[in-house]
Amino acid sequence: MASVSLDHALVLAAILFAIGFAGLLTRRNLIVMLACIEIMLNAAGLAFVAAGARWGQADGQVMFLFVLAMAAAEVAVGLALAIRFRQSLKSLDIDDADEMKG
Amino acid sequence: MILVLYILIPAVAAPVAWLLARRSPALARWTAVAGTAVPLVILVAQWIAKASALQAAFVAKGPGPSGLIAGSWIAHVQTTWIGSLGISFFLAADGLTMIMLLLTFALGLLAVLCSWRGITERVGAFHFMILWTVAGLAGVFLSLDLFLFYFFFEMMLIPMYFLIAVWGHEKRVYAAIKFFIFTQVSGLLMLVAIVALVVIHERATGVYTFDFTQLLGTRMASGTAFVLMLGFFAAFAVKLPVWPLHTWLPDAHTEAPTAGSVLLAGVLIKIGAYGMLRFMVPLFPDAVRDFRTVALILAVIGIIYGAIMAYGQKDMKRLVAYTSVSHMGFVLLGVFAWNSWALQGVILQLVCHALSTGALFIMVGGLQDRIHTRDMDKMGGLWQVAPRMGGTAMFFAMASLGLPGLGNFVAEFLILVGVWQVSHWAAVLGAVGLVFATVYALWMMQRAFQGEETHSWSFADLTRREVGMLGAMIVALVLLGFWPQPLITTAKQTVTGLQLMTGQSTLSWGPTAEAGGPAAGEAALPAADGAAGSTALADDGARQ
Amino acid sequence: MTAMFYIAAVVAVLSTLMVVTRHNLVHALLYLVVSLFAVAVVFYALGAPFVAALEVIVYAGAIMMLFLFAVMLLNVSAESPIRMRRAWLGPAILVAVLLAEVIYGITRQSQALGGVEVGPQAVSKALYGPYVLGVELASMLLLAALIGARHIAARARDEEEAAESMERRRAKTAGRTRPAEPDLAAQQTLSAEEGDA
Amino acid sequence: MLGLLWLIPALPAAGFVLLMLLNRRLSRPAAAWIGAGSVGLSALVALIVCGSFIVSPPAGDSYHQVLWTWFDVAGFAPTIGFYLDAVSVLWVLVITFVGFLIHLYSTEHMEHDEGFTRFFMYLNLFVASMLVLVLADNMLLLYLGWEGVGLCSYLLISFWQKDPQNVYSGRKAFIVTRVGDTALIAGLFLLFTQLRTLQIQPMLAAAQHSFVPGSAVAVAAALLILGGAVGKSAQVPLQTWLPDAMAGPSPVSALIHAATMVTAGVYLIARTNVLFTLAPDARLVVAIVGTVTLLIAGFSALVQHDLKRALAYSTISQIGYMFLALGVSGWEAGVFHFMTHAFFKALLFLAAGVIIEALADEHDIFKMGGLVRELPAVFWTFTIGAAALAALPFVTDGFYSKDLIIATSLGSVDGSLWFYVGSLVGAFITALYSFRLVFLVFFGERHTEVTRRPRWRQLVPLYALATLSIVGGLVWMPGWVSGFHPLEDFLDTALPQLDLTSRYAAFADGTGGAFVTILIVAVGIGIAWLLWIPWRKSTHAFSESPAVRPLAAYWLGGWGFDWVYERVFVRPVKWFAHAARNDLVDYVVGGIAWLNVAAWRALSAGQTGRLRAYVAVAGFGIVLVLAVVVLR
Repeated sequence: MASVSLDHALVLAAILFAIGFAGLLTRRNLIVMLACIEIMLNAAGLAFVAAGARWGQADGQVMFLFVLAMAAAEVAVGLALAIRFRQSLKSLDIDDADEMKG
Repeated sequence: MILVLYILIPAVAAPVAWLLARRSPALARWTAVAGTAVPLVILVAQWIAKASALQAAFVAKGPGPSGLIAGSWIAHVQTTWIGSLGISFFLAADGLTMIMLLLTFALGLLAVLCSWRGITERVGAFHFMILWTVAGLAGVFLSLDLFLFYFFFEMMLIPMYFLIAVWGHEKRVYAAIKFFIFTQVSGLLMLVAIVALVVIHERATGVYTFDFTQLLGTRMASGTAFVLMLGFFAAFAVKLPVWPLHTWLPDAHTEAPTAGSVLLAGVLIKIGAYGMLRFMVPLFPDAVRDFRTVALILAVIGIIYGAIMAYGQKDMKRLVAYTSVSHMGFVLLGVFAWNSWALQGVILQLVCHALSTGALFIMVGGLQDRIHTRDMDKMGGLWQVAPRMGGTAMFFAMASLGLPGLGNFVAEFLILVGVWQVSHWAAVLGAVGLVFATVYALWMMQRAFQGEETHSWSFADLTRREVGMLGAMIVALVLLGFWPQPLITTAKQTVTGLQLMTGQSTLSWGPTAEAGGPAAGEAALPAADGAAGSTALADDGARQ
Repeated sequence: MTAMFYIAAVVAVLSTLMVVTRHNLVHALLYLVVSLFAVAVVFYALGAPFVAALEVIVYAGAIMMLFLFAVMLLNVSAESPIRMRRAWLGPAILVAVLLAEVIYGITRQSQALGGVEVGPQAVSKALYGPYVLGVELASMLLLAALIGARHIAARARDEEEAAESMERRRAKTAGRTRPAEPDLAAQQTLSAEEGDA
Repeated sequence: MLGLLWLIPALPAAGFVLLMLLNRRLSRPAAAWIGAGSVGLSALVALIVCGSFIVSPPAGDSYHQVLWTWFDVAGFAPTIGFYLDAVSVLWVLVITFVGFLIHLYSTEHMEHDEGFTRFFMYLNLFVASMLVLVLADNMLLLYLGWEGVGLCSYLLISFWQKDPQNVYSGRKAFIVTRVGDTALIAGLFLLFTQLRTLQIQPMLAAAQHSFVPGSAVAVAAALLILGGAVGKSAQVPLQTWLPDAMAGPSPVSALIHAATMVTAGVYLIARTNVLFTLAPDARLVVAIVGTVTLLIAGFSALVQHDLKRALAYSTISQIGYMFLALGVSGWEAGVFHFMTHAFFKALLFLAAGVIIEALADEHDIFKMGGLVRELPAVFWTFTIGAAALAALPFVTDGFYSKDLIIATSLGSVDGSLWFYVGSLVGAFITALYSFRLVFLVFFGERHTEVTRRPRWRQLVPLYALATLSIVGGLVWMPGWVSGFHPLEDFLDTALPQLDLTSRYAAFADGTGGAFVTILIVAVGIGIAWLLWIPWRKSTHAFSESPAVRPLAAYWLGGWGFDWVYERVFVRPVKWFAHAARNDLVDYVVGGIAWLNVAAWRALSAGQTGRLRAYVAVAGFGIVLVLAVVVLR
């Protein structure tokens, strides 16, 4: 297998993470924000896998699996919250929720 | 085992009173009376039984500091509590303890009696709190194990907090929290000092122990001793209170219900003085000597500042509270002078201040029950309405300003004589404080009782119950004023023991005792029994 | 393989950009699917076929379905209009700095990958060997998420009822106008009601 | 017989307790019987005890009775015990007898007052305290009596407590005297520390033994005691309370603020004369204080409108004479003047009380006038008192004692021309102002109706005191008149003899000095007659003239002492108490709490409640952490 530089894989992960993070910061729709979090988690998983591939070990992939499980759990709870959010605030705009202001 | 009863009876009476209150409030009140009166009776009986032991000349039993202290105990109980840490359930009583216990139970009884009509809500819980406080106070005065002492020290805080926070006046929650934070923080400093002391002792001897008699004379670097002493001083200075740490007191005393104020002023703040006498000075005599100048300055500031503050108040109860700050300044002066006169004066002052200030709080409380205000601007001319009340208030105002013939004068005079040996200026400024005491006491009388009655108040004069309470206090103060000897005799052994414990050279009469000299005077002390004066005099004569 | 990696990488980056920039929710989610597929290819290119498969099945399959269900359930497709102009400027600078830092950190010491394929068997052995505890934890996490999601979503109905009772009480207190003298009885009823609520 | 000594103070004390306990259950006659009766009994016992003391003096010319040990702490064991010697005999007799007469007078004077019982209660307590003061065998018990009389003075000045002004006057009296007491109590500390006892006789013996004459310790001790005496006896600079003390009922002014309490300072100094003998500097201070006081108060008395205030200033002035006598080692002369002064000043105040009562509470002498025919008995007694005050030669007791002091001020080894001139000027002014009162009150036009005339219970004390004011001085005649001086012989048993050995002694103690005194007094009375009988109008005009008016106002206000004290002491304390009412220290505590609240506000402002802001902050955090980790 022709080798890909680890740097490039990690750079890709970094770019994806950055895009996801940018989305998280700019978008106000709760569901899109959840999606952005998925992107960031996915990028993190990518970094794990790339690192695992560097040493030819399975550990990276195992970590990705855990990330995956966590992402699934997060999405499940997150979407449930989104439903509640929508019900109580009649909106999905995250900026409408600032009742926890200090 | 009698000693345990002093704690147990009020502690057991407390839940009983709470439970009985559901059936009838009167039952709860009578239970509370029993919970304080029964130990009082036992105490007096024990006192009489041990009178000869208390009067006997001080005999040191065994060598070393613990032997010295063993000389003055008339009863003790000791069982292991937490063996691995050297914590024991160690109660002991000497003359000083007896006096403090007498105060505790007598004022506890007064606190119950003075809230007979005033407290109508949650009667059961109220008496629970009072009895629990009394039990905690008894524990504090009986404990000789430092951990046990700290335990009781904290235990009595909580019912006191509730007494203020639940049954208090307008700003009660603020006052209660302030009181709690002040005492708690300073108490924690003391806990740190206690633990450090125990650890240092363990390093030296290999034995963990919280037993005060064994911790006595622990050797340590002077810097360490000074810091540990400050830890103890912080706790006791807040309690007493010493000048810059006093600000919880006016709030707590003012906002507390009458019973709470009586207990606070009568007994709680006395813990500060008791702790200094019993623990702080004997444990760190050298550090205390180094600290003396500062303490005397703080005391003098407290005396004068407290008096001026009292003068400036509108709220009568707050005025009385500030007088405590002023009077406790004398106590601090006396503790740091540490000679027989000052110490006996301190002990007398504890008793007399409890009586005079407690009575003033009862008076103010009674007044508030009648006219629903403590603002002196709304009073004036009340003597015309209630002459008996006016006369009684005049009496206690006079006690407060240290009129000779009442116990307070003997106490303050003895303290100042003792202080004069250490510092002339402190004694003179303390005496100047008495002028300010005159100012505030008379000003209070004028604003509340004298002058023209313009608010058309009309209310009943003192009731029979009040006359009984206040009359007993008047008689006690006059008795102490003309014949304080029983108290002095009771405390004599303790005072001698304390001075021996701290060593004769460390806390001597100080550099300013010119004639007589430290050697002559101090050597005369243990001899006691009136011979001292003539001996010293003879010495003088011989030298001339 | 190298070419595949770079092509997939470009696709992933582009489609992810589309996810973040689309206003239409469904479009964004579809782009997210594309992005996930591309990352799956990247995984394959990195020699992790098992993870690549999982990426497609779990991420693109299950999780994205969840998203789409939610979107349809809530019946929203577009975001509310932007409230703040240039709201993107700050985040963009922040993210650019972040990215620059990370890339600088990555490229300081460059290393090649091993180029060895790690198959499903190896992964499974690792998973149920040294990482078995992690698997158990993950399963518990998923269970907790399941229950939590059910609970949160199901409370929506209680909430509505609570809001109704609140309305009722407000109407009641408004009707009672005795602010001058705080009536003890009134206070007691009030506190009793609070207790009920 | 001497064993009954303790009964003398105990009887009035018992009267006090009885009146206090029974208070409102007593009818007025019953209260009067208890109040006056207890003092009367006490006077009787005093007569028996002192009589037996004088007739058959006990060994050492003193009698010591210890009731019990007050307390005993490490060798400090003051007793509750009484000590009787010539000085205390004199004081006890004056207190009980004058006290009884004034009680008797009060039963009529106060008969319509609502606080009748309370009045006698306080008065009894006062007599008891005063007796304890003069009988105490140790300084601490003396201090007890000392403060006790101070308390009673306060209670009685503010007796009519409905008027805040009266209460103010009472407070002022108590507080100002307490300032002096602070010095006294510091003196006790010093004496005890030095001498290891406060029992007066052993203490004085020890002082004589161990103090070096003129040493700093002796001077300090004497000066501190002087501080107490100055406060109680209303001498410069603590004299300001006495004029205000006239707010009390007239019997109180007579008993406390003329006859007995204010002379406690004289008693104290006479009692501790050993200390002052050892401290010449302190003695000089005493003499200077006395001279300054007698002049200042004399000038103030000259311009007063209020009858009682004028008498109050004259009291201050006369006590100044006593201090002058003590200061020049004329112990016996000072004590003698105390006795005569007690008689005539009590008489003056009681007479003034009758006048004021008769004129429906009118105090202003310019609104009196012409009473000579309305109240003849009062006129005669008042005039006898005024004559004694002015030291009218030969026929009044004041002459004998004042002449003795004037002679001593020059003739004593400590005397000087300054003191002599001062006392002569004082004598002249005294004559002037005492007869000014007589002429203004009893002669000229009548301005106010007489509404009430005294009955026997007021008249008997007046006659008795008038008699004493005439014959009281005969117990010590000057040497050039007769050799009859039993009082001197009696006092010699307790006090050092007069030592008239300066180079002016022959003149001062002889006919020459007496001639000067007589001349000055006669001229003074004569000028007073001129000024306020024939020239009354022009005198009045003169005193209102712009040149004299400010000076008169200055004297009227007591030489501005009050003005200064008000600004230097009273106002700063009041200002501070008011400004710091909420406790300055509490601001520190409150400051800590405020800082916490401020920090909470600042931090909670960051809690926007907006999720994206939190994310952005987290992003910043990541960037910063990475910057540290990566770019290092």
